[in-house]
Amino acid sequence: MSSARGIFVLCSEPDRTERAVNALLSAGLPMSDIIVISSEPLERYRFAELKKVRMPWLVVCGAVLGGMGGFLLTSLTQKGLAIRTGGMPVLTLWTDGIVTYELTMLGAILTTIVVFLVTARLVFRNHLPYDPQVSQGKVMVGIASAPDALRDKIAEMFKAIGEIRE
Amino acid sequence: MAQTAEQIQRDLLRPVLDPSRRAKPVIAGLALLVLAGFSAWMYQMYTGIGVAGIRRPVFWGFYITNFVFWIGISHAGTLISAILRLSNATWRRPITRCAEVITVFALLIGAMFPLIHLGRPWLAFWLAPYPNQRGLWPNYRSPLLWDFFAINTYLIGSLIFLLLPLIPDCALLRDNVTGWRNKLYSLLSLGWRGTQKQWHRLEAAMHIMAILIIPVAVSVHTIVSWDFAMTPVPMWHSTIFAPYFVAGAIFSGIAALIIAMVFLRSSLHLEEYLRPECFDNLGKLLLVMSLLWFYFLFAERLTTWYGNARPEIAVFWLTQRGPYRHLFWVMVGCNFVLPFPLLAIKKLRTIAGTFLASVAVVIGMWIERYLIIVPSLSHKFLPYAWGTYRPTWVEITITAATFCGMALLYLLFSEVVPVVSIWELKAGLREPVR
Amino acid sequence: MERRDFLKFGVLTGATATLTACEKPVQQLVRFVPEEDFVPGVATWKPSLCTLCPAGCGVTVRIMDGEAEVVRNGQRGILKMGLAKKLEGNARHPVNRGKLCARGQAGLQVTYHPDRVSGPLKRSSSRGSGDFQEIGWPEALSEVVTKLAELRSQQQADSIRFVTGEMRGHRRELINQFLASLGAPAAVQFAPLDEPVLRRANVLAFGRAAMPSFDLERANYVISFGADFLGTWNSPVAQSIGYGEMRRGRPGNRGKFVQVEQRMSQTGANADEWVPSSPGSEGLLALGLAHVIVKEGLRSNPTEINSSREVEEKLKDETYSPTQIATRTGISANRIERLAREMAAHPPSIAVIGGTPLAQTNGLFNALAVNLLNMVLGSIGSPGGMFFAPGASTVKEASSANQSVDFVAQVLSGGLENAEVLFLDNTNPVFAMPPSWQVSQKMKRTPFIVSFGRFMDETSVLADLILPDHSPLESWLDDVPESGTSEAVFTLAAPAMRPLHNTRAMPDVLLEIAHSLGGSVSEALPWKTFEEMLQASYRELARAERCHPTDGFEKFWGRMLEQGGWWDGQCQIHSPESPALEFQAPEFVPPRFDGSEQEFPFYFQPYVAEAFLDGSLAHLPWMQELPDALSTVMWGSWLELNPKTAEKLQIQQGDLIQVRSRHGSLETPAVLNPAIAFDVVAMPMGQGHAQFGRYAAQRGANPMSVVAPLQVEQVGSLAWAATRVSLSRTGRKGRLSLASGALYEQEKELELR
Amino acid sequence: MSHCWGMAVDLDRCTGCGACVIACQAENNVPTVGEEAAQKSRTMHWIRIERYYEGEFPNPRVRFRPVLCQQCDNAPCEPVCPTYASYHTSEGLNGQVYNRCIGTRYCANACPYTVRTFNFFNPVWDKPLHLQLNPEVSVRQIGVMEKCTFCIQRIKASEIQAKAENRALREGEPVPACVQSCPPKALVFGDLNDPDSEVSRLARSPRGAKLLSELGTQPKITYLQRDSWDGPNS
Repeated sequence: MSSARGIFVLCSEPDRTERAVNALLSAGLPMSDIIVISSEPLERYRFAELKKVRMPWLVVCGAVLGGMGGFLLTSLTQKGLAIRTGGMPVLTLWTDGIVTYELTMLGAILTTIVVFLVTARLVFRNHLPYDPQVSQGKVMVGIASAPDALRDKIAEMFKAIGEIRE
Repeated sequence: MAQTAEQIQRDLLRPVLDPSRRAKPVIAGLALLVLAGFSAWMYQMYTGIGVAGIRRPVFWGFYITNFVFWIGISHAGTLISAILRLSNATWRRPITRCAEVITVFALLIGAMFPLIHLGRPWLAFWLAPYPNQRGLWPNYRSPLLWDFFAINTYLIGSLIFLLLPLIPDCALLRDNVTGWRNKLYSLLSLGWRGTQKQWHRLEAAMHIMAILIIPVAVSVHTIVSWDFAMTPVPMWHSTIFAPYFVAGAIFSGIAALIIAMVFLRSSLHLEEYLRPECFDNLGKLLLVMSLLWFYFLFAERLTTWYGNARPEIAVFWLTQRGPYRHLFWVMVGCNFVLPFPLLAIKKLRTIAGTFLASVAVVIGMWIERYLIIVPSLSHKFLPYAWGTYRPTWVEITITAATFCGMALLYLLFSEVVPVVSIWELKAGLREPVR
Repeated sequence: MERRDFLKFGVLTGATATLTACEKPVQQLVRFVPEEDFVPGVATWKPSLCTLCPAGCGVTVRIMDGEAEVVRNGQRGILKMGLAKKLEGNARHPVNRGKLCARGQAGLQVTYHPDRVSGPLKRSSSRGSGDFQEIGWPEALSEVVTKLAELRSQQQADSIRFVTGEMRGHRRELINQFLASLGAPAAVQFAPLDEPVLRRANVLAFGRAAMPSFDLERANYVISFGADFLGTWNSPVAQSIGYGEMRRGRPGNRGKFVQVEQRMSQTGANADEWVPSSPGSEGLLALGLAHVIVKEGLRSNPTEINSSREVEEKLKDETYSPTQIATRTGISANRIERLAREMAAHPPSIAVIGGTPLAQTNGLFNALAVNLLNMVLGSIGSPGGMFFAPGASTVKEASSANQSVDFVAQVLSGGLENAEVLFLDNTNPVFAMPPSWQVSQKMKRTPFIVSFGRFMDETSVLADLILPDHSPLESWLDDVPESGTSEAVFTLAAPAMRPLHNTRAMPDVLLEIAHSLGGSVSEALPWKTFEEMLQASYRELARAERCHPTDGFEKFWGRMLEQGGWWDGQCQIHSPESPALEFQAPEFVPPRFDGSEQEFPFYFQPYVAEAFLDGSLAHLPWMQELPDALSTVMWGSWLELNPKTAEKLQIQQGDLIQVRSRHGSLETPAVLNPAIAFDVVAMPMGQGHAQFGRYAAQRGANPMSVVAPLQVEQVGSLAWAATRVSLSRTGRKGRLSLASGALYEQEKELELR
Repeated sequence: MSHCWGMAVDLDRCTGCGACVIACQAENNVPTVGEEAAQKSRTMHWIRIERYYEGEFPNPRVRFRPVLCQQCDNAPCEPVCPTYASYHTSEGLNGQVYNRCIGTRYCANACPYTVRTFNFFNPVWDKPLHLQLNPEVSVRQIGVMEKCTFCIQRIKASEIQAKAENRALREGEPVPACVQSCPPKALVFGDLNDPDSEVSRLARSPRGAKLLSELGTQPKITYLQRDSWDGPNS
């Protein structure tokens, strides 16, 4: 299984991180394969520019689902019970609208968290290497898996940048 | 901005890694008072709701006042934090988390009160829509049902809004502790690594949450106001109530936030982080809300006075010149007369100044809720059925206990996780100064 | 096998079986064999009679089965029995025609009251201490018999005293026969609600000692001098029914109602015009009205009497002219003239008097003046006027006049102290008499007191022996209503339910005593039970011309029990058979008041409380919690005063006030009443019981404790409205439970602005 | 034809005597609460007689007004109940299902007539006063709201009786306890769907008015105003 091993370098400052990334790019690796692990968001760097996510659209879908659920819950149960109160009709759309609204928002919120957890690969196991030094401010750069040949080449380049983690 | 990332991390992790010994007796004291409140509640459950001071026609008293008050306080956090996040205000970074925590705890406390006030609290689950044998569903026409949905949505949303940015900091803690605490923080960090993708998703999710939580927060206090505005009770049945309540909620929320920050600042030695600028900015916000509150109050009072409709005017004069006049003028003093100069004059808008104003506002807003609920109920349409209300020790104990409970939860929270977001501060270091 | 027998078997095997499963069988009670048949869950209605006030309304009792803890043969156990659930008016009864007042309906709670005396008691320590021990009926009765036999053998039967409350029907008959057979003096009635002054006035005016009835249905004009005839006075239900018809029963013709009083009563609250004449001047006002009518020749058909001419001359005298009277009554001459013209112009009109004006020292004058006004108005015995109920003369009237006067006389003349044996039935003079007459102290000197009280009240607590009576619902009852109906009525009722406690009906006890005494006493009272006596007596009635039992007595008796009595269904409004033709216009007597105006600036007016009457209903929780009609107070007593007066004295609603007269003082919270004269304070009777069950004891204050022992002139009864008092603040707040949140509907918020 | 139960209260007949209050208390197992609770205005009466003064001595006037549940068509108490404990019956009454009530007391706040009462504690009848309880009306427990039902048990009993006898309900049947007891016949009860019933006739009276009609609650109780006297033919 050696072919699946990844290689990372522990950089102590942002400039080195950039160098490490550049090294990987120069080795012909696509940006999407390069992993940067840091204890803070590194937004200003080129490697941070990821392609757009579809999160908002999924959230809208979740909202629509939640809203539909809310409307169905209120309208169907109201019709099923068919009890009139306060001289109002059995189906009170005005008040159902409020519950529908809240459930729309709930749908959106829950979708957001679910989409986040899934796309950020949280909760579900991932086997990325990790070094507690990251929380001391260091940045890990590398790839999750590389063929042995490529790995050696990368290791060579990483030596100048910092400690290597495999 | 003299700090470095290391410094930030060291300062902010200290309260968690090495909690102050002085906090222990405070925690014990607060816990004792919370226990007293809990006992009072149990006593009320056992003996009956009659041990509270409510009576005909004032069927709602301290408990619903507290409910509205705490739900109002809960608007501190999430709403402010969301607005500041969306507007990308840099000074938000040290205060977002302490604000969001207030939301969650205040909501939890606030949501307890409808249960406390029920005649038969053991049946409270009948509010929830769940399939059952008899085919009975709750009545969606009832504003209490709207409350149920709104508060639950808001609670879930705020909890997520608080916990999302907490994940990287939990990961940070995970790397700094050992033993059971390591396991705890590992669990809380959900396997966070800190890849650029995770960071990106987190920011995206926070952005979406910030957008979502604002309309939810607005709807929550709108619906709380509709608990009152939907009923034909003099001075309740008013269209101004929804914005009035929302504005009041944000008003009291900011005040609560300032108070919390002052305590955090001194007890956790966060002088470097919760800097006077934060208080100055929040002070300005509080000033705006104070003016807005006064505007709503005036609009409400003027309309009632000018309209001169019999039932409303009776309640109007009851609060203006009747037995509630003292409370009324204390409220105006606390919410406007005192805060206005403190917050408007730049020299006075210091930490001490904003703190003083905030304490006044919190007191004033509690009174405001009391004055909205009790006088209206005590003077409904038929004068023969007019009545009074006087709280009993049970209500007072429970009320006091919730304030202690808030402090206790806050204190415990600040000992479990960094109450200022470390990664956001760090990110702020790299932010170009605008 | 019959149902009953089957049940008997069930009882033997199933007794307490249900309890054995419980963890803690607190008290394993025996289950008795049911004494009657009933269909479970189905209500039956049985007629009965309301005995709570003298009106004598017919009642129906809703009976449903239930399980009650009862005492049978000295043993406590559970009995499935028919239980009274609700009291309603008997729809066929001519007095109340299906209606019943609040008090009557609360009569249910007399039976179920938790503090009823549940069996015979014997005093176990010093008199008045309230320590009693339970004894059995045989011992208790033998004690009485021994005592009576001893007195008889010593020829001291005349030292036996029998004091009763409002007595009705054959209970009174039996008591009187019992006393007569012993050779003892006749029973003395002490009923504070009775109006001896009015009875005396009616004797003088009409030759009748009865309470009057009023044909309000057909009246067009009613003027009432202090009579709370819609609340507590005379026959309130019958009068309320008539009042409703007078107001709205005749399309296009709404009668006018004027009330003359100083403190607005519940009745006065309904008046079209409220006339606050000064205390004690009511009779003068009546004469003033009569003066105008006679002088201006406004009479349409006055009641004819022989002395008409002299009366007329006298009335025309200038002393009764409106201008003269205005100064004494505080009512302007114009108003007096207008009222007189109105009432003369709108016949039939009635004048009513009762309550406070009769409790002034010049009460007899007031009553006679109002009677004269009625004569002038021509309202005697005519439709829409006043009349005497046909039944009034049959049983009751003969001996009922001046009974409570007799009691006062007894007290003052030392009659009580001389008594060897004192029987007490359904009366509480210790509570209802001013303390300065020392009823309690005098009674304490009586060697042997027997009370038939159902409750331990201030009088019964002094007894040596308590032989508790059944509750009315458990008893045979009969009555002839004295007023409130134009028909001849005999109300009769069998027990609506079986007794709950180890009590015995007072008439049965008397009969048993009589039989034990034997000899002439036993012979005079040949009946085994009260029921037998009633049957025997009504057999006589059935033979009487009016009743015509065509199908035999048994059927007649059955019909009577089924419908709750007998009535002839004929309206009989006619003039008294023997009007006092030589009636003279009364001479004005000014009222006297106890205490000087300087030291005691306020007239003190106790009044009959709607909920408690004279205090005999204060033990009923429903009555305690019924908000008073005007003050809306519950569970307490209070003093009413005008807000202006209160302001002057710096008294606020609920302040504890000390009320002081020359004879005593009391403390009670103040209640503001905009409908009371500035110089009058009023207080309800009925609270302030030292003893009377858990709901009444130690609650509020008794106005009698400050009332001066003045007597109504020429009558001798207590003039309870003739006391002057002073008020002072105690600086404390009183316990006051008000039902109302505001005095005015259009609140004075305008003033606030 | 379905029924629509209604009431007329003739204030010109009402004398404020309180018979209706006790009749209701006896019929509907309404508990007494005792002095301490009464002081806190926690009495449970389903019907009260409001007393209002007008003017001052020497020209005071008093108006009585029996107030009970107005059985509104547009009842503010109904929609605010989250559990359908207060709802609208098919005969137009404002029903109250005690078992479904969780005690939010929202309905009592919403009721502009303040006629709803709340069981702050479990009701107590000192033994043997409990024997007076009407077995046809449930005893309410702690924490639930209650109010006038127009004596629904009497209405049902009459309807069942009429059905058993295969006939329509007669005029004057059913009759709630308060109406039954009222000595001056100020309270009249009947079917508003029957235009010839006495209550319908009274409801059309020019003296008739609804309590707080400006709120649009459409009560089923008509108050006939007290008249004034200005001659024999007024």
